[in-house]
Amino acid sequence: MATEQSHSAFTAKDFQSQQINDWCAGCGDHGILRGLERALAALGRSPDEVAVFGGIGCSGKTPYYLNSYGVHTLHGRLLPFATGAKLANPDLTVIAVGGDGDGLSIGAGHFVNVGRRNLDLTYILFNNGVYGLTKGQASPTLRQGEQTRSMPQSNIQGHINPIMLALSAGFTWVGRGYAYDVKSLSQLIQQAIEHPGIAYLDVLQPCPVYNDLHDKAWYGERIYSLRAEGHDPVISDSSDEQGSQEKRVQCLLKAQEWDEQIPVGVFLQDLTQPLFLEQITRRQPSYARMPPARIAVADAAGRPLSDLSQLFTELEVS
Amino acid sequence: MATEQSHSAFTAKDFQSQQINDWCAGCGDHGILRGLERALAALGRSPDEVAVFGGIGCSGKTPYYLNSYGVHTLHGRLLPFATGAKLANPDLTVIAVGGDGDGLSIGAGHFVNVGRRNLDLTYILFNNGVYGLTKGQASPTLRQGEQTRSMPQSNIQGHINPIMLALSAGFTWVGRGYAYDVKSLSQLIQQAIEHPGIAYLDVLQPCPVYNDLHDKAWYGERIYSLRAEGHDPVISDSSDEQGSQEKRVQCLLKAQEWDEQIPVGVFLQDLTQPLFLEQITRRQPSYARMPPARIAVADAAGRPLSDLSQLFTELEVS
Amino acid sequence: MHVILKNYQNGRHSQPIVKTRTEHIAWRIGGPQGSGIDRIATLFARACALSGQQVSCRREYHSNIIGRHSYCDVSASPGPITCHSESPDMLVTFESESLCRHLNALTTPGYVICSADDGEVDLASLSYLDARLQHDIIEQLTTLGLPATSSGLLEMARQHGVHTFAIPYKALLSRLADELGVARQRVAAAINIMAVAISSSMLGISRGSLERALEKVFPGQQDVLEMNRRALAIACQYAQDSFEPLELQLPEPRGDTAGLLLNASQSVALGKLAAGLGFQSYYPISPASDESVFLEAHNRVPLTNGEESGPLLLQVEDELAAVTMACGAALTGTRSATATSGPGFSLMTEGLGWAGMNEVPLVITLYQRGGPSTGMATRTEQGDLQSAIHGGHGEFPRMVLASGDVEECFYDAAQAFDYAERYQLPVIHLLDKALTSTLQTVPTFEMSRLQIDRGELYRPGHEPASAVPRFALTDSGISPRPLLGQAGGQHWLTGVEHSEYGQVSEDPVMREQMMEKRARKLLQAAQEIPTDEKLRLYGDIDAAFTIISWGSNKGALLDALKRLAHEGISARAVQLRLLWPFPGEELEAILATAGPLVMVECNYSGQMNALVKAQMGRGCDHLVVKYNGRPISGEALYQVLQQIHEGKAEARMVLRNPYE
Amino acid sequence: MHVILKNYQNGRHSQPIVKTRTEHIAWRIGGPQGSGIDRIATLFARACALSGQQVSCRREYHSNIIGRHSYCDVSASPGPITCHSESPDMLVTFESESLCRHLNALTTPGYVICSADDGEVDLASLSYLDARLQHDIIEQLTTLGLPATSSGLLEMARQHGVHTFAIPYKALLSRLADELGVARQRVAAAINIMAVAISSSMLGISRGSLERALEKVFPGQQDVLEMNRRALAIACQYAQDSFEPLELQLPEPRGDTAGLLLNASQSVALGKLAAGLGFQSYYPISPASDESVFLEAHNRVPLTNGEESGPLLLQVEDELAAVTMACGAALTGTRSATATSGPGFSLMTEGLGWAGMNEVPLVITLYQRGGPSTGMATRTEQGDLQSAIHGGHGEFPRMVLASGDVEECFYDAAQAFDYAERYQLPVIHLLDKALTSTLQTVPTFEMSRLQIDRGELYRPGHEPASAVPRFALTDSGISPRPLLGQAGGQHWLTGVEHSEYGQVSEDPVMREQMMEKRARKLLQAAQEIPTDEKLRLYGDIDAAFTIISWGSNKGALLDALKRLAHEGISARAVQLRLLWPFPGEELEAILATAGPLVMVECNYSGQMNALVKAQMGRGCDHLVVKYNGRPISGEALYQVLQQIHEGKAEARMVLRNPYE
Ligand SMILES: Cc1ncc(C[n+]2csc(CCOP(=O)(O)OP(=O)(O)O)c2C)c(N)n1
Ligand SMILES: Cc1ncc(C[n+]2csc(CCOP(=O)(O)OP(=O)(O)O)c2C)c(N)n1
Ligand code: SF4
Ligand code: SF4
Ligand SMILES: [Mg+2]
Ligand SMILES: [Mg+2]
Repeated sequence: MATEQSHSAFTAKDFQSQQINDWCAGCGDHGILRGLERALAALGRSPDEVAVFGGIGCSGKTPYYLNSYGVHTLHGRLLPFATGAKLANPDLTVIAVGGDGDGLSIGAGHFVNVGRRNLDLTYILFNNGVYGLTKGQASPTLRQGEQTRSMPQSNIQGHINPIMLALSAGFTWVGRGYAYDVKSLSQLIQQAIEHPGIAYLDVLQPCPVYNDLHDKAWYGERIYSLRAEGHDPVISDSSDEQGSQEKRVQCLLKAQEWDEQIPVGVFLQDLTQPLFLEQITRRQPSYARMPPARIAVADAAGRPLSDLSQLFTELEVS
Repeated sequence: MATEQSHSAFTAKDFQSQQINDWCAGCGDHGILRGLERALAALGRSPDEVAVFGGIGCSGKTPYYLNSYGVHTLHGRLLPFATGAKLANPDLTVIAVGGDGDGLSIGAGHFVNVGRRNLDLTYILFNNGVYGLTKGQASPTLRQGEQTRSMPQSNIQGHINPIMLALSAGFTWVGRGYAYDVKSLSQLIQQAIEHPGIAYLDVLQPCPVYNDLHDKAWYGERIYSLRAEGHDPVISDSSDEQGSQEKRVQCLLKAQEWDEQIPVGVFLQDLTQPLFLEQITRRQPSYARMPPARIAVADAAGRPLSDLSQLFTELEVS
Repeated sequence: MHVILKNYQNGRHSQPIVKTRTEHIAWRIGGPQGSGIDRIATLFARACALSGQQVSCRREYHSNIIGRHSYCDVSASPGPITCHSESPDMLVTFESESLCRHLNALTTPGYVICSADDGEVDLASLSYLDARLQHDIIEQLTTLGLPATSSGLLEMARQHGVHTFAIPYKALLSRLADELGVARQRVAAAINIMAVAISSSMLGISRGSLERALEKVFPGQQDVLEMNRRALAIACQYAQDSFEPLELQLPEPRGDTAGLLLNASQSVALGKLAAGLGFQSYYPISPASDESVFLEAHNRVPLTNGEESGPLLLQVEDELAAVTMACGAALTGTRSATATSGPGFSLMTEGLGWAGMNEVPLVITLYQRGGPSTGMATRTEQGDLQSAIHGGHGEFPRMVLASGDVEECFYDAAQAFDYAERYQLPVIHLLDKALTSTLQTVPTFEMSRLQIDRGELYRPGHEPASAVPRFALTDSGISPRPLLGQAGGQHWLTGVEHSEYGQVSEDPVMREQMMEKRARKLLQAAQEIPTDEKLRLYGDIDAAFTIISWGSNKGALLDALKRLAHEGISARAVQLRLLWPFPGEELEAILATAGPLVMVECNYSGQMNALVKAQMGRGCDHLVVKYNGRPISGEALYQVLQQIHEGKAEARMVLRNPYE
Repeated sequence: MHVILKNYQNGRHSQPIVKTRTEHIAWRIGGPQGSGIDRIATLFARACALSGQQVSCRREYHSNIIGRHSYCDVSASPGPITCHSESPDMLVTFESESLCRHLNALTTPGYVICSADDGEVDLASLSYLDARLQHDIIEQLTTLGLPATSSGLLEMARQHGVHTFAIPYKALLSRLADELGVARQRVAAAINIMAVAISSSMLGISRGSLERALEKVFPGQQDVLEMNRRALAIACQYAQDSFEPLELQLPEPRGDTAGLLLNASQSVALGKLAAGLGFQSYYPISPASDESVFLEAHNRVPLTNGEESGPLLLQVEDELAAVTMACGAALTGTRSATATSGPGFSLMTEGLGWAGMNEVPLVITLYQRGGPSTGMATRTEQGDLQSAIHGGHGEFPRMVLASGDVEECFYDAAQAFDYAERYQLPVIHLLDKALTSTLQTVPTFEMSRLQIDRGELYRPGHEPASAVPRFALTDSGISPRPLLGQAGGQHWLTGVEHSEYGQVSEDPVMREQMMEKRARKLLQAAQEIPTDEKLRLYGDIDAAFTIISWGSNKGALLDALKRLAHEGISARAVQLRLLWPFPGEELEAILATAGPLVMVECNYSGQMNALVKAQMGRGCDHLVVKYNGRPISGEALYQVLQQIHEGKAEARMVLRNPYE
């Protein structure tokens, strides 16, 4: 699925910004950034056709480091920001990146509700088990009983399984990558972006500073590739009902794996769901030609272009 | 599981308040209210041992109509309010009731995160497919393409499957009832309350005023009982790993059913998960004897009871 | 009945009923929600308008879907009518709860059109009646030796000089059913139309006007229309046969009423469409969502060039999403907005701050309602002024506009986008529930009065192709704005304090420069915006007696001025329109010659008074407030202004009315 | 170097460096985050305290985990020391970025302790240095004909009269490794301790004090302690051998310093524990979460009766949950709180309104930080005053307290619960980042000064067993409070306007009564609370020259007063402590004799000035603000007050400093 990088006019370097990176050395975020640069280059879109939205957290700083439109939003709100931009200007390639605290704790309501709109948007969650930028509190992906370096006590709350959540929220592309495997990760990112609907990519992101439980060694022993195992994630128009159902079940089972082995790759791609933009166009045909960002508001003299005479007639006294 | 009502000192009437009910005639909410009264009576707890928290919406008015502690909270926030009360005073039987807009739209983040705490709390969601009190907009359980009476256009957003969401969020008791079947519903409510952990009960609640798609006739044709079908929802310490996994898959499959047939009853009861209050007590032994609401703050003369001398020593200059 | 009771205690009122008349009629209809009250009030209003009257209607209702009490007031006058009346001339109703609630409010002589069919109703059985009111009314009746029943009520009314007319609706409906050859329950809904027809007839409204109104208000299929026409005919005939024309008659028209009949939500929606709204995200909330629902139903907008466009309306998961999604859309150059009310606005303040920090042109239409908390969702209040101006942590520029009436709503809604884009900041358009449920005749909006200003946009080419200094430091504080997706306009945005290039910066100097840059935009706005947009002066502009107010009180203010003028009292009124940046300079000139200075507000604490004091160092001599959830009327305001004029008023005056 | 630059432009400053000395030493250490800077500053502070000094330390750091610049100031004095200094006497550092940032700030003569091991560093290669500063410094060097390198910098410093000491840390560490018989990298961290030891030695701090401090600050295992002790010994020896004692010496102690050394988060946490905190929900946010993390680590509290209790601390999903969960807990009679900062507070305003409407005793500790939006998460500002007082839609009673220093934090944190329970309302305890990162010596807290007041609780028996009138109308506005779960205390609560029994009510009369009842509680509070809790007066209480301020500026205020007194300028300072209800009456008396009247605030717009003006009708003659994200210092404030005193100041004065 991932197209070859060779035919693109851009290289990963074109997507690197000059801003100073202040992530810790060894942080998984660096790998994700590299993956993003490569994936964007491979897509062949120019930096000014791409908008990256970041949440708040270490992860949320990503947009600064990419050469593209970069929007550092609010903690937990990156999905609505990104959705607004995409809906207003569907020509943009819109990518949302944020932490696990950002997306599964304060932003969980948007996570769930964005799944209801099969919009062509890519959401990459930096899953490090902690709140990096606020100094290492437990994030919602940390398991009950676990205690990382800076927690005064062990975690008494259960965890959220983001793959499960994405599946139940209706994301039509769900995958998982690993920050230290940049090559596979960049391919996954590219696939997620190329997916025409709403895509969720969970990235296992070691935080060497605060998460001393899930480090390179820990992941190294567990990670395996879904693709290598022969998992076929695609539900398409040619799939029958039973086949699709089986795929979903398979997916849910894969989503449960963690303690002994951790699958990475594409869990599910459902191509049978209607696309959100098509739904909009169906009820509002002008959207296709004139999405919000292209609406001409006034002529050169500042005269409004809207013609409300019909509406005025409807509301007339006589 | 539901104990017989006979040995309770209270009747359903004891849980009826004198406040004027302003729900529409024929609204499913009336049935849920009856179900609650009966379930509470059957439990044998007195009205002043029960606190009912409501969201905002038609559904959210329920606490007024019950004779118990009744707290009408904020739109989407009933779960944190209820959680705070339960954590502070674990002797209370705490029930949270709210609409599908309240719980799955504005409150979805709490829905997901409350599942992380296996607290002895019952959450009943009044699932009517619409925003009743704000005059009939689509709620997140309304399916794509559906258009109810007061919507100017058909629904372009997908739906949330609350059963799936509850399962993936970690609720340890998940069930569904039907508002017009008060008898079964009251039994389900009772079971949900008696469950020692966090319980989610979805109630199919016809709204005859705004939801003209899902009415008595529509549900009547589809609803069937999980119990009658022999579904065994319980995962207990005696279940083996594979058996539990199968139950979960079964559950997820059941959760998908809708268009042709709709199961009601208990989807899952997982008794193997640690209880939240026990976790607290493990790290803070005094909690068991002296939960927050029982902490004696001062003596009769207003002298504080806390003895901070040890802490002061820790922070002393010399 | 209108009362101002400073020492109003325990639901009793002790002052005499005071009445003042102007050249208008005031008609009220009451009944349970869901029974079509608002629709038939519209029918009546439209019939008046078609009879050459200007009309102003208001609607009061409970936060409930079916059953609780609601009522509508229609005031009609051949001249400008800016306000509802607290003391209607005529009450139309079918049931006893309305009698309890409104009989005491009627003028003398007043008229009640009720039903002859209802048996005797025990007032103690009215479960939706507030305990306080029930108690009051029963006590009134007991004192008069009358039974606590519906007929006791009507008798009391008659003793107070009210004329009562009991209509045999059952018989009239039977006649209708017979004429149409259908079962009686098929025509039950026509009772509403009959009531309007009868009361209209008695007031001298022509059947022709009624019929034309009917077609507009109840379009429906041919058979429904036919039924309604017949109902009207039967009722008019009945009225003509049974009653002499009343002393009270619709005033003579001065010509045809032209223009539109609409409420503030519709007016705002039209203003947004006129301004080229491209995106509006919203979360349902009373009373704000009416506007969004209207827009959603009218999202296909023809353009003057023959094309079609239209805003994308999206109901989202909550207000946090609504404001941030609109923000995201605004970044692409789309004219974007959201609309909300109190609780929703509280949730939006973090997003508002982001918009302020990132200089995003974003319009937030804020329909105030009774607070605090869930408060009184369907009642009015001007309780969110402080929150609109100061809400959100930290300091960032924003603008706050308040419209005074349905007509202003249109132009201001459009203007808001110009301000937002010109000064690159969030603009809060402050309205309230009273305005949304005010239905008024207004002159047709003139599109030609709109002169759209999209502000300074970044044009690629100035800079090398790399990043654009989105936050370039300029004298005006305004930086040329690149758009998301604009070729060659690549830039960074962030809610963190930043450099000109949108890079994180904690440099103390950069911080100061950015704070100052953002603040300068407001100074610029204060300088450029014409006085007339900031405040408007009415009445005798040389008078010392000065009344300040804002928002929906404008109607009452104009009405009260008229009454004062009628009494020979010279006064002027200042309507503050641009609330932030505060028009201090313009107000200064007025305050210099003002005395007594009166502030009128629909809230408890006098928020505008505090704002004026904070800005001008001078508070008003009298603060007139109302905070029972209902709007201020011209007659009530007039009364209290008269007392102030006579030097009989205290510094704080509360407008009260237990019968609204 | 301290500058007040009214016309500060483009990162250049044009005014001369001004210095004022008092009897104290000011020590600064700078370095990248994650390198242990804050911990060794604490070591130094503790050593000073153990040498009989009082200390006041502040910390500045970036919103970053590892690598960006941070620094700590320690001021020590045998007498009261209330404030940090913007012009340290001594700078300790290991790298060039710190030199760039701080050399210009040093007093003359000043001292730099740096590393002899670093090779020549090209300043253009310092990627974390703000472009503006880099540019400035390189220009300074170029003007002087010096290279844009680390040694150029040191040379410039020397030309300005700064003494530089380059320490051969490598060699010292080798010696340490050899002594311990371990590899050099094993002892690398000891460089910090060596730096403190050397600078302490030079300042005349005894090795004994250092050793005792070491044990407290780096407790650790025996071997670590041993390593640190040896490092200390080697470094002290080196300093003694290499340098003459400096002219600058730690002042003579006046006796032993007793008491505690702690920061405001710890002080607030202790106050809450003292008051019997039972529940605190929170969402992590800088700088508020330090308090919650401290509480979580100290959640087992012995009781005087031998039992144990302790608050339940819970990290929740967001601030919406944090405030509403704490509310839920408060309903059960638990002393409940939450703690947050700007963005979190914005999200809490809806919940705050619910607490106001339901008369819930809830404490919100609000640590202000640089706004707006995400702003400057680790910098200070007093930018949330308006938001604390007015945030949230509608009108409801709340109280707002602001503590002035670390000591007050304890008593106020405890007091907040008493106010909350006595007046049954949310109390906002307003602090800021400057306070949280202020580490100070304070007298040990006296538990006996606390007199706990739990307010009026409902006692069953007054009423029949059915429902309790939770919102009973009383003269004081305070209704006896039943608790959730209290036997026989069954009641209803709601954010909707309600009757005495918590039933929904839209009755206009009930509405007025409830608004008035809630408002009365604040009047009651204003009457009952002693003046000393409302505001405090310092300096010459009869002076006309009056300075008003609030919150963490207290330290600078006291420091500036001392300096003014030293210059023979008579002045007084008012510290506003109870910000809402506003202590208007108490302030009135002071304002009557004030002139010039000066307001000092750490924000852009002068929010307190606006509040005073709104409340008193009189603004201050001069507004002194600082908004670069750093706290006001006594020396800077003194300077500007002096200018005001001399009549040389403008109405608005901005405190600036490009080197902090
Ligand atoms: C409303 C709000 N609450 C809290 C914060 C403070 N905050 C900043 S980053 C962060 C969490 C970061 O954790 P995560 O999202 O997992 O990102 P990471 O740093 O781990 O990449 C929090 C809570 C904030 N900025 N805004
Ligand atoms: C923050 C906030 N936003 C919006 C509202 C307005 N509001 C009141 S009820 C309601 C939705 C009701 O729908 P649902 O939760 O499904 O309950 P139902 O009425 O259907 O029982 C909304 C949006 C509010 N009260 N608070
Ligand atoms: S704290 Fe953790 S997540 Fe943040 S930059 Fe450092 S290593 Fe990465
Ligand atoms: S609107 Fe619907 S949900 Fe609300 S009370 Fe009426 S029937 Fe029930
Ligand atoms: Mg994280
Ligand atoms: Mg609903």
